[in-house]
Amino acid sequence: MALNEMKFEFKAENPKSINKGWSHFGVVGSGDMEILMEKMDLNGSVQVKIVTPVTGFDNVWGMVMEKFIRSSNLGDVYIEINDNNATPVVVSMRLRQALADANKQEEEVDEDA
Amino acid sequence: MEQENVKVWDTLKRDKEERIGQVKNLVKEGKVVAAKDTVALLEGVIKPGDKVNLEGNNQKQADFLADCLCKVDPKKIYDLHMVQSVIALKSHLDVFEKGIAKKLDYSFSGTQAGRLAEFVKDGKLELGSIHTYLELFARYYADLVPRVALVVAFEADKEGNLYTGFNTEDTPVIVEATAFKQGIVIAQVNKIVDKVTRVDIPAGWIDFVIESPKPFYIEPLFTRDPALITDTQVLMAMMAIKGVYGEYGVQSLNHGLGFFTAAIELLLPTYGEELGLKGKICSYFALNPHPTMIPAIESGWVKNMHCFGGELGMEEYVSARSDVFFIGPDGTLRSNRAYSQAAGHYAMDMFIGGTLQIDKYGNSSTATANRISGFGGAPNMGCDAKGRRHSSEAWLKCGKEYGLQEELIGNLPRGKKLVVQMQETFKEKLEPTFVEELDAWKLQKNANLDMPPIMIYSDDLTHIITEVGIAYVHKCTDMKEKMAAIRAVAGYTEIGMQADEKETEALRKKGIVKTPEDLGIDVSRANRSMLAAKNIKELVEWSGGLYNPPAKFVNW
Amino acid sequence: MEMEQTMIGRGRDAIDMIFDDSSVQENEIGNYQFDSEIGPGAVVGTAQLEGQAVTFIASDAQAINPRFNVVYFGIIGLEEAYKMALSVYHTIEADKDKPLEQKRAIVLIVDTPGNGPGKVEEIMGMNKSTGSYQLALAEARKAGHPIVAMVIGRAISGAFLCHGLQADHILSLAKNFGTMIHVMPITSISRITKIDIERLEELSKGNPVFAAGVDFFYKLGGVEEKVEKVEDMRSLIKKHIDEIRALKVAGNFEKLGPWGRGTLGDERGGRTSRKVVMKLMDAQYEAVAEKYLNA
Amino acid sequence: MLKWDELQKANFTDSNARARAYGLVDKGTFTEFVSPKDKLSSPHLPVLGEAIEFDDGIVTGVGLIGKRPIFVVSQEGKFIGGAVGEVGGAKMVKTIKLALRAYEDVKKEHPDSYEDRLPAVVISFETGGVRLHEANAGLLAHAEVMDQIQDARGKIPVITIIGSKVGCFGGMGFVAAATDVVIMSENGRLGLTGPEVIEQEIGKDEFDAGDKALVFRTTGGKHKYIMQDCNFLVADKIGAFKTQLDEVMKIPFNEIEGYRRIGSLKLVEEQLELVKKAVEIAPKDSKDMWKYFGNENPESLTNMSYDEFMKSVKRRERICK
Repeated sequence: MALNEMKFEFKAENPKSINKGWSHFGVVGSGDMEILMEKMDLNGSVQVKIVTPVTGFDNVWGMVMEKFIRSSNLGDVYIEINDNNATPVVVSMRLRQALADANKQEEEVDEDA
Repeated sequence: MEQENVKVWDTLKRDKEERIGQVKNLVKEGKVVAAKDTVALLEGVIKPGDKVNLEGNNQKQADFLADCLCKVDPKKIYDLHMVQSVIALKSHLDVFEKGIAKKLDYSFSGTQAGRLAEFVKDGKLELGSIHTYLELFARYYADLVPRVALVVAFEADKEGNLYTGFNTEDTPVIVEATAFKQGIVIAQVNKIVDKVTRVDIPAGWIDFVIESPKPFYIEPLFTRDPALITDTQVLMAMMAIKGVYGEYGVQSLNHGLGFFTAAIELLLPTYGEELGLKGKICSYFALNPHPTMIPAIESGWVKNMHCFGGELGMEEYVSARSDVFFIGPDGTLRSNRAYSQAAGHYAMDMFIGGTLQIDKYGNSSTATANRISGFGGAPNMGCDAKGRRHSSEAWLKCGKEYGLQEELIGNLPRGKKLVVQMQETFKEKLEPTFVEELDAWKLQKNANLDMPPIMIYSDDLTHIITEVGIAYVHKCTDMKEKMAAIRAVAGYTEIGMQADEKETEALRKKGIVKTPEDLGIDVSRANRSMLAAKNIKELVEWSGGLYNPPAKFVNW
Repeated sequence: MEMEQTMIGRGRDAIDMIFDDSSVQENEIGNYQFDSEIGPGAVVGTAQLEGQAVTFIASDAQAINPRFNVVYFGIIGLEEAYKMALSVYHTIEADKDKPLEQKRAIVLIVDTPGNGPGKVEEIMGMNKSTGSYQLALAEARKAGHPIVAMVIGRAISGAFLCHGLQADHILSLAKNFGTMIHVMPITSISRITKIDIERLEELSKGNPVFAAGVDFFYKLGGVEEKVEKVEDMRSLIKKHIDEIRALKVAGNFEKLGPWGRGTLGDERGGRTSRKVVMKLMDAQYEAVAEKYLNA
Repeated sequence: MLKWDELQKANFTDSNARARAYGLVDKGTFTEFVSPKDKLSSPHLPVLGEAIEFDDGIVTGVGLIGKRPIFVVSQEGKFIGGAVGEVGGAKMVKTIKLALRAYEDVKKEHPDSYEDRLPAVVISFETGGVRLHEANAGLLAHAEVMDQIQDARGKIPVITIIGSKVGCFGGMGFVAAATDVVIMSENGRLGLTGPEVIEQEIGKDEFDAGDKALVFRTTGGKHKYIMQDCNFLVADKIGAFKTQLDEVMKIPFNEIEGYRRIGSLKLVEEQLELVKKAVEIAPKDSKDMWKYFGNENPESLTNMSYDEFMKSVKRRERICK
């Protein structure tokens, strides 16, 4: 009954971290999720922790995350996700949006709400 | 020579006269029977074993007559064979539970689909066939002629002229079949008036009219609140507009009901306009008056829209747009399901809609294991019209691309209707859309059907749109290639995970599979801000206050 | 544990059991006389407890309100809640010039299943009426009146919020009296969370935050003391009034009321996250306060 | 998240709690307390298999309007319907407490000009009240919030904002009613009992919860505005709420009590008069009240645009002013 917790680690070819020290995106609505990205020295790799009530899709999570990290060349980031039944397409979309937010320039951040 | 051998050729007529004779005392004036005498009327004119049509579809319902039919004495009236478009109301199945009816031929069931399956399983109901609307209507003129039809209208006069107006829907096709085969037609109406707004059904075809205690029920089935459209649906709508509508120049079409097509409708004045497609696509529709069409209509996209039925709240708006809709001299819409279905089948270049499941071969179904929901009209639209002989740009282009054309007819040019299914690879609660085997097979076993109910067969299907991409499956030259194309857009479902990267690459090169990137769509733009209206209130504003949304959609 | 005779539906009996013999003056508080027609589901007035005047507020489970048909079996309706609020304000008024030592106590006798759930109630704003009662109690508490809530039967969700949870201290008859303190019975929680009742009951042993019952509220600090015998209600209420008064005279208001119960919940190990959150917020405020105070 | 200028133009209903919190105060001034980075999610949800959120569905923090520190609570309806549990409840309680602390600090640091810098509390409600998964803790937190609101009386203004899909119901309906100023949009709803429960109690014929028009007539912003249960009605934009907040901040503090509907003997007496009216009129529908308060054609009010409505609506006359 308890929540399902997954951990992954991936390393992209030319890893690059995010601009902000940390960044948060999304709401854990039904069929949705939130993403917290934290800049962290992880030898170029990305560590991911996912907490979700959903079971039986761990391999799909792994594939979606790997594809995202490799295609975005993300590295040295710790990602935590709280999920509530997001479909793979929503997961991919939210990851892209979260990354765009996390890569805004710091001066932009001050301006930013 | 011998008197006794003279064949009687008007037994039906005599039988009708005899039945009507039995209820003469119930008729007050003209053809009017009081609501309180309805059960007595039904007991007088219906005989055991009759084929009875109870009007109702996914919009209007002869609900009062349905309730009254449940109240007849099952000792007097039993074994009825119900022939009707939908099983929508509780009463539609109560007549079986009470032993009044025995057999059913129908087309579509919504909320009662689960109970219907139970009834079939428990032997409470003998299921004839599940039809498409057009098929069922056709059988009213062949082997399923109703002996008694219980229909519904807005107004009647005392002589029996009916005004069915905005929600004409199935009434003409039912009444014509019944009345001209010496059957009996009873109409419940909201109001008996001195002069009907317009004669939709002439008095001569009607035997009795009853003013029902409450106006008949109408379900606003085609209203989609734009507030519930998701970003993913916007993305897929953009893909559809660019990769299918624009690609083929689709001018005449039908939209299924659902949020995908609602998103498309709301993107026409924004994204469609931006792509310069106005005038080049979406000029002619066979479609119910969807409220989400208002922005496109107001922006001048639509030349012509013929409606299967009405949609609650759209009455005033439709009346005020007679250049677009089919409006009578009285100023109100006349819908007609049979004609609209015919238009949908023969005159439309494309059908596009959502579905529940698609199997690895490309067959799709909305059936679940324990619900007999039937078909409605979608398969009439969602199939290639083999009798079609007129041509159009979109139809010809699709035929030209058809990978099996030569195999089937040699070197002749022939068009093909675009039949498009749209669905995310996973639905809510992570139910996969793409499956090894459709639940329709389970339903076939559970309900003991002759065959699994398929909404759209793979040989009619031309395009599948998911968030991953569009599969132009009609371009495939064999089933093997088609299955690969399906896998390529099936995402992380079990089916999709069997996709081979190289194979998918090859399909992309051939233009059989196109991703959003291949289509040149900027995915980051795919969000709700693209919608021409973001909620119901904005639809009201687009309509200049002419659209009056039903109470259940008024969230202000 | 043997089942004692329940006090559910016996608000008026409780009044007789708790207060000095023939001291009960219904519908009178200070110089104010209530219109006995208004809010028949609420019983308010003045009584003596060991010779001291107190205001009592209870529900009459037998009463119905002829004007508002949602009021029966102790439900608090529009009129009832405003009547309860009035009784508090008139209590404050009656003692407004008296020192803390002499502010009369308010005793809430709690047995109510809910707030009026009706159409007219919503049109008129039922949330205002019970909200007004809560504000009145909070005001009286802060003005120095000792407020004790005595749960004798049902203390359910929103009704307990307005009639009970604004008290300084809450006492409750133990669970063998059939006392009910909850937001929702466990059957409903099971239906909503789709978790078996057995599993929920198992889980509630380790975590008191969701299950129904006096003991769980006790663990969370929501009930200060459990009362094992009906006869003890009178003396324990008196004891708590005295304790509360002493704390107030000493200026220790923060140990009382909802805030005090928050601390108690942490001490009893039932609500431990609350403190963690608040401590962190203090630190985070301190880090930026300068910027906001001198903008 | 969108930039602040874009947030001002965004629909309040479509925005999430964090965007609202940022947008309700001056540009670039919001500092979040116990943000997602702190990962203080509910410890009670995981055992019940319910998804968690780092902020437990409530965004709290401080921003500025002019020189005034504005302590913000913003509830997220998309996360378990905005229901309040132990962590979220503690965040609400502590936010008001911090505002009171800031009040003392401001008075100390600016003894002569503290009124220009008077803190305020703004609560954007989107909740049905207690979170059932941690119902007992949630209920106790509700009582604490109410207690803090009474503490704020006479010191700093507490302002309610309701313009969300979920609205404000259950125990939080009491809390909103108990604040000083209520600002709503026509998309907001405020009440105690949700429509489904009323339907269950009095029957579908009397109250059909699926009839949203009826639901909104009964508890929606327009109705509450007519009844004077909401002080200001604004358009469904974050910027519209912000502009109204700016205006409220200009109200001299000694006049704030005049905006209340409950919280004193006089106000309760006024409300009891209103209840007597209800008995007299016996409204079958909110429209009966609208008509009673002088709206000749109550039907027409529902579909009116915001501007039209504000021009033509007649409201209940307040007795206390």
